[in-house]
Amino acid sequence: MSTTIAQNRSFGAALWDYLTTVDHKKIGILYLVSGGFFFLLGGLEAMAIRIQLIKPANDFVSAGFYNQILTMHGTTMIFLAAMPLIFALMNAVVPLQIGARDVAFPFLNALGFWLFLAGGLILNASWFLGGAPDAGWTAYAPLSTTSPGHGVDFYVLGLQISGAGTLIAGINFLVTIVNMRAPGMTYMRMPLFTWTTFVVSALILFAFPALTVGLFLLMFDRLFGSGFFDASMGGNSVIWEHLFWIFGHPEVYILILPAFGVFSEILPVFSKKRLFGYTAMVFATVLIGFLGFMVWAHHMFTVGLGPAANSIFAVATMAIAVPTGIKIFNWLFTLWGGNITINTAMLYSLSFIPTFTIGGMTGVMLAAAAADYQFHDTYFVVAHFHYVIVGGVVFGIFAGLHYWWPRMFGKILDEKLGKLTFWTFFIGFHLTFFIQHFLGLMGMPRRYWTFLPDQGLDTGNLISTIGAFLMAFGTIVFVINVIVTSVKGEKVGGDPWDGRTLEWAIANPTPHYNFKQTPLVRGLDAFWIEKMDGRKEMTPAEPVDDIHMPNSSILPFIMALGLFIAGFGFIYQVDNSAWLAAVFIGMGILLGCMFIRSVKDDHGYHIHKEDLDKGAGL
Amino acid sequence: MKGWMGKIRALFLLSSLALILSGCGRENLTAFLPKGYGAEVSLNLIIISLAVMIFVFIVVMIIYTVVLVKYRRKKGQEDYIPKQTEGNKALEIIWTVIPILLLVIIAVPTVSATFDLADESEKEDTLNIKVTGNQYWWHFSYEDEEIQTSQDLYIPVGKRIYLNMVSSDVLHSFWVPSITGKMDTNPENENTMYIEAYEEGVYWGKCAELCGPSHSLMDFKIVAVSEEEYNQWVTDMQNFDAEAVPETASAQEGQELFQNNCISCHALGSSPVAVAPNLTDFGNRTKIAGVLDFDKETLVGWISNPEEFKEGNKMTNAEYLKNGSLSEEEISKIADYLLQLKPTTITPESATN
Amino acid sequence: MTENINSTNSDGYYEQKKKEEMKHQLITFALMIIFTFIAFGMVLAELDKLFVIPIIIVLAIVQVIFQLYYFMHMSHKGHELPSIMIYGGLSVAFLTILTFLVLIWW
Amino acid sequence: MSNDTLNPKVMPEEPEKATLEGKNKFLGFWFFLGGETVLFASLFGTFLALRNSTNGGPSSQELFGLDLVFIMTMLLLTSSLTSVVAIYQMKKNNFAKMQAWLAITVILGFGFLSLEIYEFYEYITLEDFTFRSSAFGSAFYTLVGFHGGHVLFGLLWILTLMIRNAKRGLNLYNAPKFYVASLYWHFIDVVWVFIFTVVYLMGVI
Ligand code: HEA
Ligand code: HEA
Ligand code: HEC
Ligand code: CUA
Ligand SMILES: [Cu+2]
Repeated sequence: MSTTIAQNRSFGAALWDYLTTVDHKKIGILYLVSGGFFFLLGGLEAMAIRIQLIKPANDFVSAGFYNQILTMHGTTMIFLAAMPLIFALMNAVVPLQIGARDVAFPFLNALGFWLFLAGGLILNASWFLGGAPDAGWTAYAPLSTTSPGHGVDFYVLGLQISGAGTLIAGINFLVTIVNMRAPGMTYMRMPLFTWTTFVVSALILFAFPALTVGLFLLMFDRLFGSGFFDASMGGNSVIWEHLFWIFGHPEVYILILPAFGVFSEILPVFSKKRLFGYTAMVFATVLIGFLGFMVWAHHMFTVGLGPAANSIFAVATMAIAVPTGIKIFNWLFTLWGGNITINTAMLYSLSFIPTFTIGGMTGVMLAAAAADYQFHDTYFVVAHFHYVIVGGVVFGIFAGLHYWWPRMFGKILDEKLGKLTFWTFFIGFHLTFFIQHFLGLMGMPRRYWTFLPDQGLDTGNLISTIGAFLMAFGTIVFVINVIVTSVKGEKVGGDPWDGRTLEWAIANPTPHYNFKQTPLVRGLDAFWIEKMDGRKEMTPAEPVDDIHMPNSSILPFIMALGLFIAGFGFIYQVDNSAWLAAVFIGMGILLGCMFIRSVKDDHGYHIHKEDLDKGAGL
Repeated sequence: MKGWMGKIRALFLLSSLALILSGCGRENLTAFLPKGYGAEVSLNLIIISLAVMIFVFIVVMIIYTVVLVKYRRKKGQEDYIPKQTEGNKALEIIWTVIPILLLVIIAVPTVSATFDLADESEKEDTLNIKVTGNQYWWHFSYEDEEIQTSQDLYIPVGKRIYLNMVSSDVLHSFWVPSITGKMDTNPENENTMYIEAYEEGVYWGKCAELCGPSHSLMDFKIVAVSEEEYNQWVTDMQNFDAEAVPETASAQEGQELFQNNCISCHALGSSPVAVAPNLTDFGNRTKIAGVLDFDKETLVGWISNPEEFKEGNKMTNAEYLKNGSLSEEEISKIADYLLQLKPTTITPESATN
Repeated sequence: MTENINSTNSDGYYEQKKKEEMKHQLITFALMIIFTFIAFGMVLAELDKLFVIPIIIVLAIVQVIFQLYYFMHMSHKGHELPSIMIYGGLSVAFLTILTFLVLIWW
Repeated sequence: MSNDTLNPKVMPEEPEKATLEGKNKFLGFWFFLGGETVLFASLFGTFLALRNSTNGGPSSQELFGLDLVFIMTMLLLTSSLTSVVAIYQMKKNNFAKMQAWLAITVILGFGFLSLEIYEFYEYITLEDFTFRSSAFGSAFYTLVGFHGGHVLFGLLWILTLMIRNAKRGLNLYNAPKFYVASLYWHFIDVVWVFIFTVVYLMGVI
């Protein structure tokens, strides 16, 4: 198991390398590529939505097909684009930031990725197999339980499998951050991106099981004739709504907190100042995570829960504005008195502040229950969540990618193209979504395939669509940027931004084992401290020694493949019980792999210290 | 810096221009011009919260602008390393406490409005109407008056009316933006909400919960008329005679055909059948099936092929469509019959002051 | 539990401690069995509903605490994070169950 | 890692946490249990919401008898104790005894599972009470079945560990595995305590 011969590998070898890798840096790249692909796909679906709505009574797509596009847009963007892209950044950065050689469970890390991909592929296979899910990304019963065809079954199985992957990833990061920190890296010295990863992983741990159960019940109702959500059998559809939102609301913080983490890294670096109010930032992160579990019913104000429940959840929801506000002001005061450099990463971070503030404020407006009776399920809500998601999460991902690209790929993304992307995307974004606030109150519900002429909704929708085209343009420029940079870009050193945290203390390209010697951490912004003391490198915490590394394995890939097969079996066994064979084969593969894994000892291998100097593991 | 702000300003100008062009949306549809109690309460709350938000936004933007103007890197200062401030207790307390106070300003009216809109103290003494959401049409049953109607909900103006809402299939949501906010219809629990229209008028209603392909085509209307007109309407509707012979020959034949082909789903009069819209006062509608133009041609088109107009609607299952047993001519006769179903002189046109 | 961080454990101290622990575990087990008997007994005795239900629920909660702290050693040191996570899970669990009891039917 | 570091003469006080892998496994598994708590809470919540939705079918009062449940409870509680003893023996580096106690645990577990299957079988054949009878039926079988599934998985897991390590005995590489499996087993017991209380006892009242 030597990785020394990294030079001229054949394509096959590279492929095998990625299929079997357990290296967090490579898994990060896998997440990036697949998440990026799904982002383009989700964006394409968004374009179809906007084209359909460009004018009243349009029929660019049919009504039923529109619902499929809309459902897949939401589902793809949330589960298959935003989350994996966030995981890409976490995988690429978190172990480096805490001075670790690897994550706690490299094998599970790989498994988590492959499960996500298997789930995503199952979900999207529905396009070719009789139609995609069409009950909205929230899949409210009984529409979802009665939706004809197999669309919603693909939703159920796809999300179930990728959800399992997410849960695994969450546990992995939790343990990594608890157990793998370098000496001296106390909790209150962890960079904020690591902190947000930690909190988000805990949210995943507590939120995803509710979705798991919800999906199981939905699956039982659709495929095995149970009656959880079927009023005629005594069931109750409100159960699904609760289960979905007990998961769903924490989910939106799962998306935004890592973005907060990204900005908390970028703003200090490019204003050359320490993060203002670090302790308060940590505290606010934890508080947001905590409160995030007590507000889910704000998505259900119009369901009929009664004024008492609505009021309680309304007030609890508003409370989240406080810790979020603490963050906003701390960022502003990080900039205050700084020496601010504006590059692409910084442009995204800076524009995030007003954009997200708008989105958050509309959130608080939504939280006012009696006002939400008007807002709910209109384009006002659509505007709210795209402001926080695109203006927060997507900007965060773009910012993070520009910032960490040299760490991940050793090159800086082209600044000119980067700025072009930023400006078109930014302007397009506001054009698309600002006007939607008004559309909503003017009487345009969301999830509408079309709207009638002569209801005062035409101009607003037209502007919105124009904006979406600008965003598409910006995104395409970004893709070009990636290609151009990888072909022509110049290699840079390990610390191109004058960084403050540990990931910049490593030479480029990052060695397989990350740190030759585990660094000794002496405070917050560990690397910055050393630089201020006139050193170029971290002080090591240990002598050079053999480095223990985990073995690569193809098992994660095969396990995911097993579930992929079983997924189809579950879906089609209602039509023909012969498909049960696929269930058994798939589950057999899965259990077989688990068996092999537990029976085969895997002690990993060592890179010997003599080889380290010869460049082993690069 | 200039470019920055300039672009944002241009953006705002463009959006506000668009807004002015389209006004605040169409009257009797938009939530910006409330014509009923619920809508007014909600709008007040929206305005309060919006005011707080604008204040917050201004504060944030002032700091933001100062920061960007003052602290950008200056020529010759590339290597300047600013003071590494850790934080500031006083500031942090300020920006914790002030938002809390601001939130209280929003929370108090929120709670009071929420309870206000859920008030059921007058339920027993006033008109109660049962609302049923169906894929993709609305049914209204005036239980005490024994009146059944669909699509158009007639109410007396200036009076609080209770709606008791359920769904017969999937979730729907009853929304008349200029009268009141939404309330979902669920298949297993009955929801109660009251409405009160301030002025006579025809108000647009929309279904606001994804309910299938034709979710966006599930419009309905509230027709608010004066108290006397409403009473007139009630009497006329109660006196409706389904057997009454229409005037024209064509309509008479239409009636026959209707009885044979349509009555299995559609009902006339106070019959409680609710598989399909009640057509008692169909001739007074302003839209067919909620969204289509009201004219004979469209009606014939609808009866011949409803799927073409509303994807996934349940009329497509009709027997006569499956075996194609009705000719164009016969459908036209049915249309004649339906169009003359005007048991009352109270129509949406009466809903003007 | 102990201040002694010396990890050679051949000395009798640890043997003693393990024995001690085993004793606790046996007592725990006995109590759990007794609680179970009480719970079943109360139900079989057909006492008043409003009286029985709270008691058997409390008995169940106590049994679970026993399991967590004695059988799963959650009281031992090194279990700080496990405790946080279990209590985190339990709080979400509590909210969930409460909701399902009061906000599903109306 | 070389063999003697993994095979010390005397077990350290906490063999399950003696290696980094062990520490990771220990913590990761506890976290997983935190998640499982929410999973079961969702199932319990659903059951509680639907337990009166019998849709004309048999209700819990008509169905449940307590004798079988009592025996099942005793079996499972005892198996929890036996697995505690097994871990006690593990810490004393007494592999044979540990295996023996685990074996008893597994036997008790299978006893529990067979009774549960028998119970389901009776409900289905005699009472005509199935997964599809009513929302109550669906919720009952799902909650209890999920637990049963966990029991089955736990049994297979412990068995695999026992067989795999039968020849080579205890070491610091597999000690965490045994430890974690026993945690899982306790957790299953915890869930059962709530099942017999909430589903059965409260069901017959
Ligand atoms: C990243 C995702 C994200 C984030 C961060 C948020 C953040 C918030 N959201 Fe949002 N939300 C969504 C994603 C997100 N949301 C999605 C996807 C939906 C729709 C789901 C669907 O139905 O499909 C939704 C829907 C949604 C609803 C339901 C609307 C409806 O369907 O009727 C509500 C209602 O309360 C709500 C509220 C809030 C609030 C109060 C916040 C708060 O966290 C915001 C806090 C931030 C600020 C307030 C700004 C900064 C603060 C200051 C500058 C301090 C001073 C401020 C004050 C004193 C006000 N959101
Ligand atoms: C992470 C989450 C996320 C993101 C990033 C986005 C991004 C966008 N969304 Fe969003 N959206 C949701 C999550 C998200 N959305 C959710 C959850 C819903 C609710 C669904 C539901 O109701 O169930 C929703 C619903 C939703 C609606 C409401 C539909 C309706 O209710 O009827 C609209 C309408 O304008 C919309 C538009 C957009 C647009 C224009 C973008 C743009 O920002 C997209 C920008 C990206 C691109 C434009 C990519 C362009 C790239 C190409 C075109 C190149 C492709 C070519 C190659 C393959 C090389 N979205
Ligand atoms: C299978 C049941 C069924 C049969 C039979 C049926 N309809 Fe319908 N009809 C419906 C349903 C359901 C709707 C509501 C469709 C919608 O809006 O989604 C409807 C709507 C209508 C409407 C519009 C109602 C309104 O209030 O705007 C008209 C008019 C109509 N049907 C006429 C007819 C005629 C004429 C016939 C017989 C030739 C007929 N229907 C037979 C089910 C049926
Ligand atoms: Cu009915 Cu949407
Ligand atoms: Cu939310």
